[in-house]
Amino acid sequence: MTDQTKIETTELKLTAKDFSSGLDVRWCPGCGDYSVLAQTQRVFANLGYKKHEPLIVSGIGCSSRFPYYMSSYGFHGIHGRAAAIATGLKLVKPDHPVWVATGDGDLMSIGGNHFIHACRKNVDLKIMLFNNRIYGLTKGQYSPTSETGKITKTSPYGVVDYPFNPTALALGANATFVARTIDRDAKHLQYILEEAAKHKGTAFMEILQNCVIFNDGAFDDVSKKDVKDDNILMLEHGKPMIFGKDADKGIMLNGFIPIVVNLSVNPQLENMLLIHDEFEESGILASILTQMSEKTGLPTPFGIFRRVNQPTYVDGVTRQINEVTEKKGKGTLQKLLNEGNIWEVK
Amino acid sequence: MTDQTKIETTELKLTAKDFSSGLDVRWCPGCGDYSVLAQTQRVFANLGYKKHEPLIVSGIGCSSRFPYYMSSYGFHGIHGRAAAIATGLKLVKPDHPVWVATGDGDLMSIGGNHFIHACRKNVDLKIMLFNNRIYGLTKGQYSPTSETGKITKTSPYGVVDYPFNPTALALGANATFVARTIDRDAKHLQYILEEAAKHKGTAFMEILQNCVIFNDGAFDDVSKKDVKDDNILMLEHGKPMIFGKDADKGIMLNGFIPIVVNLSVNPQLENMLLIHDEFEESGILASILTQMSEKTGLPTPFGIFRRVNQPTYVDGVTRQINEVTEKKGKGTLQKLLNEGNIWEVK
Amino acid sequence: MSEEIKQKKVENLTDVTVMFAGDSGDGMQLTGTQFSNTTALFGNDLNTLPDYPAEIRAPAGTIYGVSGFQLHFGSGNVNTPGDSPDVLVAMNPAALKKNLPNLKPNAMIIANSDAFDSKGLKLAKYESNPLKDGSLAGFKIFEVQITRLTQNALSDTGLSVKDIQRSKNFFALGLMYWLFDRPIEPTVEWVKTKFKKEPILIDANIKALKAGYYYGDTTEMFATKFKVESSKLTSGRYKNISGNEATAVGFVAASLLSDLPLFLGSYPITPASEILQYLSKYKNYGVITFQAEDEIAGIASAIGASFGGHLSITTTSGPGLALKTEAAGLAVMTELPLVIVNVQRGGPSTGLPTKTEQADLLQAMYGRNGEAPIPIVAASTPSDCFYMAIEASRIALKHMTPVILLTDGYIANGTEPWRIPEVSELKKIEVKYAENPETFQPYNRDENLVRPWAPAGTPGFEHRIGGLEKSNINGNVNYEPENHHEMIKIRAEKVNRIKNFIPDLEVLADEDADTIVIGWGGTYGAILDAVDRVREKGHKVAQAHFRFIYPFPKNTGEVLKKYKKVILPEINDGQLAKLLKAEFLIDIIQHNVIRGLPFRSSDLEKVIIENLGGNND
Amino acid sequence: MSEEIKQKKVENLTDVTVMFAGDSGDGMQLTGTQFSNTTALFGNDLNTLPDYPAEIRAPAGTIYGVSGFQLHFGSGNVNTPGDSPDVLVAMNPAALKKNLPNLKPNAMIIANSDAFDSKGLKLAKYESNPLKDGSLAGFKIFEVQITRLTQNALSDTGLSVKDIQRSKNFFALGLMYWLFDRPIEPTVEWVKTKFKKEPILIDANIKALKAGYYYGDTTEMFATKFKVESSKLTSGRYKNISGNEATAVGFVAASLLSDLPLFLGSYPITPASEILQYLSKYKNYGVITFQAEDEIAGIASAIGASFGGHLSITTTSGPGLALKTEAAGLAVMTELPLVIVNVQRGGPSTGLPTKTEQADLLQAMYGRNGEAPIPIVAASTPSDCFYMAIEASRIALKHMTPVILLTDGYIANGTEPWRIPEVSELKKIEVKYAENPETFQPYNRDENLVRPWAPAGTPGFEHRIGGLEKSNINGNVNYEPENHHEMIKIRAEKVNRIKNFIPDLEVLADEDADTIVIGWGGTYGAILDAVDRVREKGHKVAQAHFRFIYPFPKNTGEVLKKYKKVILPEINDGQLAKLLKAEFLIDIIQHNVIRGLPFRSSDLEKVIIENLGGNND
Ligand SMILES: Cc1ncc(C[n+]2csc(CCOP(=O)(O)OP(=O)(O)O)c2C)c(N)n1
Ligand SMILES: Cc1ncc(C[n+]2csc(CCOP(=O)(O)OP(=O)(O)O)c2C)c(N)n1
Ligand code: SF4
Ligand code: SF4
Ligand SMILES: [Mg+2]
Ligand SMILES: [Mg+2]
Repeated sequence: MTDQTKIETTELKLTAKDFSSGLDVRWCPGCGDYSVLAQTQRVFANLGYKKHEPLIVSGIGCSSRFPYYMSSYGFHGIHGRAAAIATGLKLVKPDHPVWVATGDGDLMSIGGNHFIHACRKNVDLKIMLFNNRIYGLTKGQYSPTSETGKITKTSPYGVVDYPFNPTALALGANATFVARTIDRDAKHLQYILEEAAKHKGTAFMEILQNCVIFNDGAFDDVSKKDVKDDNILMLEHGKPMIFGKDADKGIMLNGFIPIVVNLSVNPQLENMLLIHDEFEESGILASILTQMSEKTGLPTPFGIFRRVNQPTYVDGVTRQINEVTEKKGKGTLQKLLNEGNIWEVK
Repeated sequence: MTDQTKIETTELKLTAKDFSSGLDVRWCPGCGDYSVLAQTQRVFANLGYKKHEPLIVSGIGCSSRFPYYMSSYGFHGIHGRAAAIATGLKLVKPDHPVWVATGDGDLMSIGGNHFIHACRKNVDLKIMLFNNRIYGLTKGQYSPTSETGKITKTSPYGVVDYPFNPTALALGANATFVARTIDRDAKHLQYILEEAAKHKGTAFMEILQNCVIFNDGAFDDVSKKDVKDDNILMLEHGKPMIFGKDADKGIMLNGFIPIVVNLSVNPQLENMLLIHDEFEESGILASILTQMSEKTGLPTPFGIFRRVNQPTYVDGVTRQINEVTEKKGKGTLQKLLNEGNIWEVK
Repeated sequence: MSEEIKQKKVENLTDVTVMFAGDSGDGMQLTGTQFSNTTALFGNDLNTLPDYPAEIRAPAGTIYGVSGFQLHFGSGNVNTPGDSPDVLVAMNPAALKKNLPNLKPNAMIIANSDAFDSKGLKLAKYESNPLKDGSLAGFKIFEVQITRLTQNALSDTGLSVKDIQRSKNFFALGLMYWLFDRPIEPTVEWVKTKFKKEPILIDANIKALKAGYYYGDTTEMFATKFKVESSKLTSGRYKNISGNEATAVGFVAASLLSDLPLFLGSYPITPASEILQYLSKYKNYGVITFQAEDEIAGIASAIGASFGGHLSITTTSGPGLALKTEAAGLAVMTELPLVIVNVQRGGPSTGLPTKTEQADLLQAMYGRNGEAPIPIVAASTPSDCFYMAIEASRIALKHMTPVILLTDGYIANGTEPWRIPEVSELKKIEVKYAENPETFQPYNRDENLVRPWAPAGTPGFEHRIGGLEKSNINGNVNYEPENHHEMIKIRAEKVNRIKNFIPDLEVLADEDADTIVIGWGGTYGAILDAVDRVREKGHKVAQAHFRFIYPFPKNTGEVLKKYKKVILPEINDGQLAKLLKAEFLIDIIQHNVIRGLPFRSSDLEKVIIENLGGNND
Repeated sequence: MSEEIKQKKVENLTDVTVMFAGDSGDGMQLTGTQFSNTTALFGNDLNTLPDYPAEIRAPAGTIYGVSGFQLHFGSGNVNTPGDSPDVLVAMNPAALKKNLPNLKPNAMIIANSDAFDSKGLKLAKYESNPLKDGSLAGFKIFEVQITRLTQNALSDTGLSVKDIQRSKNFFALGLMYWLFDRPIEPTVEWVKTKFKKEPILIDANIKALKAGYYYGDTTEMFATKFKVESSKLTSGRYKNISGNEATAVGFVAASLLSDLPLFLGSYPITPASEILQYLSKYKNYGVITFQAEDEIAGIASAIGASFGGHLSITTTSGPGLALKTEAAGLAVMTELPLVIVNVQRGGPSTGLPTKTEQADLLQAMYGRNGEAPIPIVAASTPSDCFYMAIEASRIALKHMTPVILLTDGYIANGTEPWRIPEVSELKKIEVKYAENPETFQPYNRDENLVRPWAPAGTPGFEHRIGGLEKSNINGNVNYEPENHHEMIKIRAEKVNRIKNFIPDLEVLADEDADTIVIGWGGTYGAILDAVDRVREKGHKVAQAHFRFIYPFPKNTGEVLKKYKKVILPEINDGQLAKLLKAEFLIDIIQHNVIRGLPFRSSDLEKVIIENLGGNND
């Protein structure tokens, strides 16, 4: 970390608790946001961050209150603009991790444009999408990730829209790190947060998050103990895609279409299963994964869909500045006033 | 077409010329926009449209002047908002084809959000993206489709951004019709315009368009007579992917990666070539196609990447209104004033 | 509940202000709404002020998690939600703490004593139990074990303890019904419909309601019950309505009155979302509601729909209006009808999203690039929203212009009994279309400088419009200097001539008054009450309220110049004052208190009396 | 070009206005710029007005495709681009037709007669050839076969006919250099650098330039050449600079003066794009330019960068400012330093994108939700943009506030010779940071009500800010009524106190004058000239020009009240007039001509004299 005003900071590693701002947390009791907050605090401690290092930016929404509860620098922005604010901040603080806390309305409805541009440019933001498939803070209107047909305050006869598939959109915008996890699975959530932190480039994390008030149970299929193992495909790099309570189901491709095969019936198919490859450049494997969900009769993939290395936008900007400065010499006021077509009047 | 104020219209089929507004066209001599205008006029005539039928909406940019030159209803909007304006118009004029003329800045920079939402919802707009990879009207700044490294007025040391891949973004947003064509190939352009017109749902057309003033020659590789056949893959549904001046090169998949094979050397590979399937539901084949371009040592696909049927947003809205009206009876002022918890004071 | 009032003493009151307060999860808004509706049905005039935090369910027991619902009802006219409550229902210590400073001296406090345990007291930052420590001397305290009593009453319903606790607001409601002698039937009916799908909850809630009612009747605690005679309202059919509902219904009416289908393009935002929510239900009226991806798409889609011939509107609140300004300019340039509804909330920026304010007037006037005049109207009470929605639509359609309708959080959420008009009382909205395709020119104008409307898709009137400067008459793009000057003047004059079609400013004046109190928007009730009281004290004063703000009613200058003193209270830093000063060069005595709450009429009374040279003692 | 002036007659002039006009593709902007730069180097004071259509290359030969560059230079002070040209260079009939109405009587017209063929005449909608039909009586016409002469001169360059024709503007430029006795060397040098990579074009353009020059010298046609002595400019180093360049350089200077790196978040828009373009070159000054996806991201990123401790700015024009208003409110609430530059253009909506106007003042003042005061400053000439960029930055950093800097299309594109200040003439910008982490509170304030700045990432000062209402002092989210009222008043007073740090309004007054002419922004030169001429005619008058608009300079009321008449010309419908009237309740004589062009000082002269009761004959 380079900082003009470096002051002595303790060298002790901080704990999760150190990352709490101490302000009362104002989410509803039982809200999935609590878990994301707790895991983030833990992961920041694990990563050895100092308090002043991570910079956290959000938009507006229940989830966007996140920065208030962290002890680091926080900026609670305006609705939809978190990624844009964070981009400016990251450009001037290239050595600091810049995290974005945002909701499905904030990021994918009003903020959709900033989102896809932050992905495209590989700005190097860590984007946590709290996807509860509803507008929480405004009390229960449908969001761009709400399912077709859902009854909400603004869709008394059911939603007519088709929802966005957040991971698919991120890939379409060429995001270099795309992952999915869930509020209820603390360990997995921590894992994803950590890997995102380590990724150099924009990291997009879809975090399925239960809104107990306006969309309770939206993720029961993938979070309830008794059913979740049959509905989740836990992605592991280099491993064949196997799932199920008894790890007896696998994923194969039929053309471009993933299908489920029963390994206890057909054990021989085991070595024809799809092998997960996070680093697959083209993003096609990741695209195939985005198509999968309970609704298509397939398990919902959790984990890292894609992670590829590509120079970041911030690196590019910094490099260009350095190169030009090297070539032309650092500008001074004297130089500035001497540039151009100048003549003298006596 | 249902119209309250139906008046007598001639039953003669209109010609391309009938679709010209007669206003002087103010693009630069040699601009690719002229061809798109001419082909659109021809296609509208071919489709048997009446003048009042197609409704054309645009944003701001050179390309967005398009509606002024068409004799139908035209709306020259504000920068980036064409898709949003068109969505409102289409919702109230469901029987009219609504076309959007837009540029790479208009649609993919400031208008990115409206674009992805129009795709997601399958609103049933016909979106013509005039992609010249530059801001024309504001005189030559880079756009979100400009290549990395390009020198423009705002990138004197080269663009640092990675460009959007318009077809990939449209697919990420679940567009039901995605195609690419080019200003210079009048026949192909007409074909794409016609197919888009026939598609029920949002149709996205990326039209490569030469800006003679600020980005001349950007598409020479795929438009110059001598080289283009080796650089273009013309997609035809149901046909194997073969290209080259001598039709001697084919596309095969290696894993998820398309590769070029030489058929004159290995004629036996011909029946292992990828077969194009516009209707491939998942969009994975289309995604593979979006990854191809001269830059990756592959030909640039032209044609229809994807076309699938899905009820449109406008249909859904209309259907819901009809269903509720059927159930509850058409509202009247009397009914309106009688609704709710009413009591009487004598 | 037609039972006779038994042994208890009955006290007659002319008006009462009640505050229901508890946790955000305690259902206080529901309780208040039920009490209001029943009270309205009972025949009282009333006025309400829901007041809730921006968070959905802040942690239980904290002060910032307190949700309140204030209700003022009486046997006369009731114009405000009441300055200070006569009765506070406090479901927990935080609710007490938060509302105490605002209570009337000697007010009645009904406290759920079960919640005043050490945990509850600590969360509310009470050192000792205020119910016990004598700090509430000066109030009439009634400790009711609402938690336990509800538990007892519902123990045999089969519900869990936690679920039972959700019914305790019905207990409190029942008790209040008893105390103020209201029938419980309307709420019983409502519960039956609302929980149709969960019969167990019907049972529980009705039981709790009745338990509360009978508790009042049975216990010794309450020696007196109160009677508030019903108001002598003008005869007619009534409905208790909030400003947001009235706005929605008003636009549906405008659609029927103009014979044009309604299109709403909107993006949810507090406190405007409800208008979108209400309108999304009117599908059998042909209403299309488009929940857009953002505010810009909301207005842009409405402009598109207007081009297509619908009555088009967009609804939002402050920050959303800021986002719509560029597109509003497009509507000015294309001269299309459009109503922009702005339900004002506390600003700047995200500000106080759930609180009221009047600070978007200047934004509505000037928040666009270039000279882009847009007429502005403002509703003054919840039910006035109905009429102003119609008038805004009328101006938009008649004058081919965007119109801004301002309401505010207070009247949007607040309710009052509304005398429903007869169909015959509502004036048709005439819509004039372009008639002759031969002579049609999109920017040809009639005597009011209004251009003809030829909805997109109409055969024979094909034309093109947009945001670049237009040639007068033919509407083609035109960059010529003289044309631009002329068009700017025409657009301004077109709006100015709307003056000729709106009512004059109405003045309610005592003869010889040399002071006038003016206002606009949702402060109407508070000003009215204050002026009444000032008069009762023998002072002479005049009053006028702006519903049509831009252009100003024709007689505005004349009215204002007639008075030595002009007093203008606004819940902003003096926005209408600025407009009037610039226009008429008169001095104005401003009263600007910006607390996110409606004015207290007693405060206004003081201000007026002071300025009249009177004595407030 | 040190040759002696030969047999030709030489006429001395004190000032001349020249208009270069031709097709958008004819290179008129380049020609005008070259002539300006050479003229500046030559030592004349000057002022320019580029005037081009919104289209890039409208069809050749049409009126709306005409691009013009007007240039006024002289031996005295030159403050405006000239009311009407003395000399018109018309590359085609359309250029003649468009500019004829504005020429001075007896003006000189140098016409490319080759372009006056039947096709050219038809495109310009001329029935007959104006050069031949006597309709130009009253002008001095010089027909020059520029097309053919350029062709002849370049026939041996190996260029195609089409390419050769692109050099004809250099022929015209050469001829004008001869006519006004300017050296060709600066342009020769420029051509050499510009076309470094295409030597064939260096050769061609220099040949064409010289051919034009010698043509003037050789032909019998021009009997007279003109001499305009150089101006007596204050001694110093000079540079010909446009407002946009001066703005860019000003911010780099502000960055160096404040020792803070500069961040610009912007989205291209005419006529502001150039600032982004200029600044993108200053990489070795550490300037980060972020070309955002839209205007909202432009300002949002700048706010983020400001939170991170940079001197942050965003640049735009009218419609872009409309889009930034919501985020501007966030900057008000978070009290972060930020400069928003708005280069005003013709509105409303897309309006007249390439023309000038002053109609965004009220948007700048009020175009935000809630009470969101933002200081406003405005530059009055191209070079003043340099100073106002610095002053805007100074206010932003010193007072922790967003600031809006208004310029306009005319001064942004127009140029004038700028006396470059010495480093020592520029005052450092002091930046105060939060100092003690122990006592740090983000909304604690100093005596000017300014909160401390603790850039994100600084160890020990971790804190959180945002758009919800803040608690005074500690900055936590706060919904309390009294706090909100207090914070609104504090934010207003903080901006108000900036008064104490800006210069008083400077008045240039004749003794006994009872009329003052005031103005703001880019009308400065025209008003100055008009006032000067009015004085020359013996009238008494005072003048003052606002560079600091909000808050008004301390002495504003005092100054205005001293005069019987206050005349205020604005290129809008009376926006500053509204602000002054509301604030000081004084009447103002407005002059509002909104033609997309700067004022003609002769028009202003008339207006002033009329109001002085004088006679304009
Ligand atoms: C410009 C603007 N438009 C709308 C709003 C209202 N608003 C606040 S949060 C929100 C959506 C919240 O949904 P989401 O982002 O999914 O967050 P959640 O509350 O579900 O966590 C909306 C519409 C606003 N504050 N500002
Ligand atoms: C709100 C707003 N921002 C910016 C502009 C300026 N502007 C006009 S067109 C344009 C980009 C044009 O590029 P593109 O959409 O690619 O169209 P092209 O001219 O290349 O056809 C921009 C930035 C504007 N008119 N309005
Ligand atoms: S409303 Fe939903 S998302 Fe918001 S805090 Fe409550 S449970 Fe969480
Ligand atoms: S600038 Fe480019 S895109 Fe615009 S009209 Fe000219 S050639 Fe076409
Ligand atoms: Mg959500
Ligand atoms: Mg473009």
